Amino acid sequence: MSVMTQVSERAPAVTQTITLAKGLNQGLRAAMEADPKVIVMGEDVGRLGGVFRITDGLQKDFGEQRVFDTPLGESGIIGTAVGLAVRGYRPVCEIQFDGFVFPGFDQIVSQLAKLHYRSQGKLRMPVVVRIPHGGGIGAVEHHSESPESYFAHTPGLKVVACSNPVDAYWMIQQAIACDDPVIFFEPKRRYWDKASLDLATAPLPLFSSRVLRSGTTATVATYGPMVRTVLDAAAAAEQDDGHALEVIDLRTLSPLDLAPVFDSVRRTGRLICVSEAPGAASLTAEVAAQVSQECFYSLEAPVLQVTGFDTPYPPAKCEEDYLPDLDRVLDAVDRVLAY
Amino acid sequence: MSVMTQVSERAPAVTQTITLAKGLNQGLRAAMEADPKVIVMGEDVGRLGGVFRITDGLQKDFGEQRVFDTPLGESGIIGTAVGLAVRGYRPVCEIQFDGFVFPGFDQIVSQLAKLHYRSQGKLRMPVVVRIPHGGGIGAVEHHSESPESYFAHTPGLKVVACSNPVDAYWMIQQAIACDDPVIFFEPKRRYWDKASLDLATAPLPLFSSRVLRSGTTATVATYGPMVRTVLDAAAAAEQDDGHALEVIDLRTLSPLDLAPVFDSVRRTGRLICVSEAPGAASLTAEVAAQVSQECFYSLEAPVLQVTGFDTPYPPAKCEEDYLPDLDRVLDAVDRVLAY
Amino acid sequence: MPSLNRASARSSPVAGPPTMGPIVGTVMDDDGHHTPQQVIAGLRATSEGEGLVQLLTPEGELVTHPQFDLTISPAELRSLYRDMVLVRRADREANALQRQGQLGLWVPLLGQEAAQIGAGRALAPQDMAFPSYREHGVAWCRGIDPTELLGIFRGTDQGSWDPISTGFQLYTIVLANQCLHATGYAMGQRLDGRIGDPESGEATICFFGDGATSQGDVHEGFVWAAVYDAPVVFFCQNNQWAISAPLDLQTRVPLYRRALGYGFPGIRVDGNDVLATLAVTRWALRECRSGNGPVLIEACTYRMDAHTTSDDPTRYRLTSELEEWKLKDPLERVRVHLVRAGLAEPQFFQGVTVEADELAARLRDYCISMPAPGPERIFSKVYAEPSPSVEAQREEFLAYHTSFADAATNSNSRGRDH
Amino acid sequence: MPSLNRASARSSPVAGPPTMGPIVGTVMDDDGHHTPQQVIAGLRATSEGEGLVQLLTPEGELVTHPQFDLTISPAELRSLYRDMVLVRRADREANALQRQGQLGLWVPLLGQEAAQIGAGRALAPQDMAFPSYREHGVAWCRGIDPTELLGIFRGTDQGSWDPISTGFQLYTIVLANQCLHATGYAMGQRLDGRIGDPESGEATICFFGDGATSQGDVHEGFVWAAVYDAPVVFFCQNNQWAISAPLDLQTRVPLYRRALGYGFPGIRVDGNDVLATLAVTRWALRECRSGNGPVLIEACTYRMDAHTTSDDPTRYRLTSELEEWKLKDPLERVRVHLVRAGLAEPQFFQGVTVEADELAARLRDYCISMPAPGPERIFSKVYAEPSPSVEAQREEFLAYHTSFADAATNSNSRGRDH
Ligand SMILES: Cc1ncc(C[n+]2csc(CCOP(=O)(O)OP(=O)(O)O)c2C)c(N)n1
Ligand SMILES: Cc1ncc(C[n+]2csc(CCOP(=O)(O)OP(=O)(O)O)c2C)c(N)n1
Ligand SMILES: [Mg+2]
Ligand SMILES: [Mg+2]
Repeated sequence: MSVMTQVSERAPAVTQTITLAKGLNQGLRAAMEADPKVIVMGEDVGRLGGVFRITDGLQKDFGEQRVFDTPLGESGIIGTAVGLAVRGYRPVCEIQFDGFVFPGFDQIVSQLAKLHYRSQGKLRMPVVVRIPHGGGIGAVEHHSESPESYFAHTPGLKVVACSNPVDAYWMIQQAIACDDPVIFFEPKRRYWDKASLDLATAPLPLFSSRVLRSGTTATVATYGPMVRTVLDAAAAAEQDDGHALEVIDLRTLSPLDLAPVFDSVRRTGRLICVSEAPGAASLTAEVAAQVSQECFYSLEAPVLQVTGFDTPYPPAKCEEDYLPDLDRVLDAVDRVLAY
Repeated sequence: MSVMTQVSERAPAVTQTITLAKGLNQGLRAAMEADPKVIVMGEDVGRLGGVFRITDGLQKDFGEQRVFDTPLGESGIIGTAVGLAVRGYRPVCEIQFDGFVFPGFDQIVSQLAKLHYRSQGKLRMPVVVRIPHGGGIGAVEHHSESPESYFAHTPGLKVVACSNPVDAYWMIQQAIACDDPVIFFEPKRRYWDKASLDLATAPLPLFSSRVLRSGTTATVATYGPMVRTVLDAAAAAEQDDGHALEVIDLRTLSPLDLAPVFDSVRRTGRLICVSEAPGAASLTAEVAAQVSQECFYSLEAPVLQVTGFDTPYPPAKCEEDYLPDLDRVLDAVDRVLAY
Repeated sequence: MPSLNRASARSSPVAGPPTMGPIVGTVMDDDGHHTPQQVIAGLRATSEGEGLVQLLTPEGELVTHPQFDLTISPAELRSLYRDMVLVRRADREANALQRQGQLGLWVPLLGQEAAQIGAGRALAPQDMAFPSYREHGVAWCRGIDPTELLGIFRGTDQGSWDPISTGFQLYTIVLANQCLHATGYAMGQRLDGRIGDPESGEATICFFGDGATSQGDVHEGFVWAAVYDAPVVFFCQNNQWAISAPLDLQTRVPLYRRALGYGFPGIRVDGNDVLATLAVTRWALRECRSGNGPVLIEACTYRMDAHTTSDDPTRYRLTSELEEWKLKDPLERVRVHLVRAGLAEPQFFQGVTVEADELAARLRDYCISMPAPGPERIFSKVYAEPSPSVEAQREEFLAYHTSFADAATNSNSRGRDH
Repeated sequence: MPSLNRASARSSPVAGPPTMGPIVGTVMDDDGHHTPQQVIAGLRATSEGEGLVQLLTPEGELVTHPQFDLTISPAELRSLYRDMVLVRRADREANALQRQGQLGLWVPLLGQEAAQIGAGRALAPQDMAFPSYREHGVAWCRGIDPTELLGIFRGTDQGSWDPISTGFQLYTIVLANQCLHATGYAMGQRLDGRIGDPESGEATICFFGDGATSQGDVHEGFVWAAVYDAPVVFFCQNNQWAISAPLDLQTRVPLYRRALGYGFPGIRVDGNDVLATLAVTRWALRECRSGNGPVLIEACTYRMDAHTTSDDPTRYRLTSELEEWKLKDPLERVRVHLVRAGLAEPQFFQGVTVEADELAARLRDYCISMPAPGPERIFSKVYAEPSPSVEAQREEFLAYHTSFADAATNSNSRGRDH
């Protein structure tokens, strides 16, 4: 009861300007109010509110039974979340940084992803694994990785990536409501991006991509932290070169929702796929392969990929060069139009 | 000394018929004779000789210092191998089955793959991780996985897959001689395939693909356990339909050696890429994406992929349907020619 | 060059007189140190000697124990014996079915009947069990018919029983993964406030082997369970071998001692003694239900058959070792006691034999008539909320598959592949 | 609903009077059991009380210890003090450099000088150290100039020193990964036959924190090291916190006890006492060099600053705790002792201060003039044997990159991105 009052006091106004971080925090709060089985667990998520403060205030308002710090081990976090899910809970696990998900990789790939299939539906795994991903924050090693493709290649998992505050608010709630395990990627360098959240506007379904900007010159598909980069590039391309780029935020990485991309490419005849992850055997390769097949007769140029390089993430002073930026996207536009 | 005599007694004759398993065993033996720093470690690799007997007799002949069983833990196997490599050894680690590499995934991705880069060459990681992969042996869960793409997506690693006894013999020696970490995939259901090994014939370089059968109708690129399936399909296609398929064994999965594939597709105009791994964000998607870009003007049909499905590996009684077989390859040939 | 493998110690159960060579590595003084002798003794002690809880000797003599005594009715004793006979018979039949090609694989429990029936019979209906892959005896105690185990090994499913209503989760093949699931489930029992009363409270039990103890997940399970006071009994069946790896390739000292380093009790029990195992596990479950979890139990037993039907133990262990353990057979000591103490008539034993024959026959009939799943099974229940891409693959493949049925004479007809 | 977090116990170091609520979960009897009081006591004991090896009290009094006594010259004592002063000053300067935007991050060692200098000075040239990411004091003892640490935190490299010739491996950020590397390296020392003599033999030391002990890799390191008698000292700096997680979120009982479960010695030492840490680590290394490894040392100390410069400890711990620990400051007790015992003149202290100022100035000058790596650095040394695909990406990107330099006025010129 006291929780409810505290919460409704803190409940978002109908329209408000929020950061992406706040959107996640409000979304988690709403999900916890909606379902008492939702619990939040991870390293430093309690009193500290997480190193990025995404869970700020949740332990105070929902108590130590529903928001708790764990001992220090990612296999332990995922593995006990699986057990809690068997017990009927809906755990939301925080992985502190992308590079630290790997000690929990076995539990994710061998158990979380397979238990529903193994049990033929007798066990459900409504577990959300939140992972802040990507670079651009000047961090030390292991704090700037983009491991999305590992999970997109794993049957049994669903994988989504939010790119803006409004999506963050809705997508985290939809992921928690989903009865399948969802790997939820958060663009850490965009945590402080702001946008206006209007609660009156209904959200898109979780597993759908979205056309953010329509255009005719070429299509650019991307997700997560690169969405803002691509939108900036599209604005610049229009302003400087009069190019009208169609920009699509993939949002769902597994399953992919490529119908809007196919439609777009059939109109523009050209596609650039952008991600900061290394390109080899990646999601951008998957999109390129599918579009090259589906739109074989519509493509006027090969699908170009703008990605991170096939190297480990470099020292922070190199990341401005490592990360695809506005200029590399525009360069790809020039190249794809040159065909 | 006694080792040397024992070994030379057992050394392969100039030409002999060997199984793929024997090729690996002889290759390991040769590598251990060539370099005293080469050690073999893993679960049951000693007295038992491994569950597939790949290391049969090695502990007896090279002693418990160079061939030793480990406690039961894959993170421990890879992690201590990293430390032994720092000490100057060249560990060859056996992972008992593909599905059990994941507890060691963190050590592979965060350490084995990154230490050379982190230290800018001051540390070398000449570690080989042997993984029997793929299905078709009627096994229980976790014993039939195809995790190649996870590693091909990881910068800092090199990844190869052998498909026949002769390659097995040479490639394992080349992988051990390589100063980079090599994930070495062995097609477990082909362990008992036979071929004649002629020691007089020099091997191809490790990181090169190979045209196994030349043809003009269409190109089929594959690797590992699917190579034999594709060769059978090519024979059938010629016999039944007069189609001349060009078959390429990729052999190296990271880095990929696609020049021969590009050349081939420029001639045939058609490519089918075959793997039993799930297709999403996979190596076959990578090949399809690169060929679609490189051979844009030569392709007369979209690149088709024949892969496992995006589901967990099913119960053994379903694997005949799950695994791409001769018929699915031929069906893809019909489809690619229909364009 | 010194042996990295401490061959001396490790090969001792296999290869005659231990040479003490490199074990200088364990010469230690008072505070927590161990001499080579102590180390070897410690390893021996895992199957015999002081500290081991035993209530029924291999010779069938009842003995008392200060902490874990058990009052048990003749009827209960007979039913424990019956359970062990039936699960052993089911195990042997399944093993035979594999030999005859009816199963792809079988994982024998032979020799571990007392550990599994003792632990399984200690469970209350509201408790939850997380098995590894060899716990056929525990499954039996949870009311799972042996026929339900066959699908996993015949390759028709990956676990057919209901893991919730049976209180017995599906088999877990990736070693030690289930230790974290059990801990998480037990954390949930505590969250749900189901802890407090030794009878009506809830507890969880987790099964794993001696080899699995080396996996990081066992450690993390111990850490989590200790930190959250999770009501979980970690039940380690130390059957002395992990495929070809003997115990001392996993530890220098008996495994039950691990618990002390985490601040919860560890008990060593004779896992071939169904009474001792029952008593100790009952106690441990009551501790957990009252909120005093976790507890570690090391049940010392022996894998009397191969690791699986694919394994050939003659390559790595001496039959003399097996002979030695046959003297400690878990069934024989109960039979001897029942007869000696006049607690069972010959008719009882005949009755059990008949029952066993019937069970074996039923198992065989069921097995050979198990239907193979169709191709649609590949795509079944990948997700709770269907994925468009998997659905599309299903439609495409089923259409393709039917095309073969339609064209059986087609030159591309199936089965031409090898 | 009972608190899953055992808030009572865990919040005790933070939030006043501990309530005993759900700790019924740890009421235990004789055999290895612990009462709530014992648990709390155990946790307290990790920073004070019985069992803790101490040679120099916080008040600067020398005390003796039956097993770990140390005879040390005034000169040696002064140089230990000097080391601690210099590494503390370097640490403070680096912290300031981060505040001024010259470093992206800094990981303070403040408060852990004695643990690190004591352990570092115990090392022989032939020994190998595997650090975590906070071991700036150990680096100092291995002859690595503090300037060499800056690249990691400024983002110009990921570790610049030679990990072999210095006997000090690169920092490892993924918690506990290095425990397996250290164990493997130590297995190699044994394989190479470098074990046997307490002086000329080789040993390995591995550093990790209290939080890291919960990771599976620490367990697997313990298992491997025990099974192979690896000459490795596991040196756990228990600084009471893992970011915001206090010790009892990792364990119920003092961490040094973990070792007993694996059959090797575990010692608890006052990590704020440089003499005790030196003595215990020396002993442990000698044990390992003679072949009696592994050994676990728990050095009880305190993280007197934030976890890193990105952390805000006021959110999760009381300053009163810090004040309490200031009384146990590792430097102050040595200074007091040197003065009281008349082992150092005022000039000595002045000299050290001057040295510290010079070091700080040198650190600052070096830092602000560190060159940023060029774009080619991204592609440098990904492999020992270059990969064609990475080489191709390098060529393509460098060409692209130069095109910007060539066309600085180009409307697409760099930096337009946010
Ligand atoms: C993570 C993992 N690694 C390897 C294996 C292969 N494997 C299956 S059983 C086994 C031995 C297990 O020994 P133990 O834990 O003692 O159990 P037991 O089989 O003796 O009952 C091994 C190595 C596995 N299943 N999982
Ligand atoms: C596998 C992994 N998970 C999470 C982190 C993030 N992280 C960095 S330091 C830290 C706390 C470590 O505490 P402790 O082991 O006590 O060492 P301390 O920082 O106190 O020296 C955490 C959670 C990490 N580096 N690695
Ligand atoms: Mg075993
Ligand atoms: Mg700490």
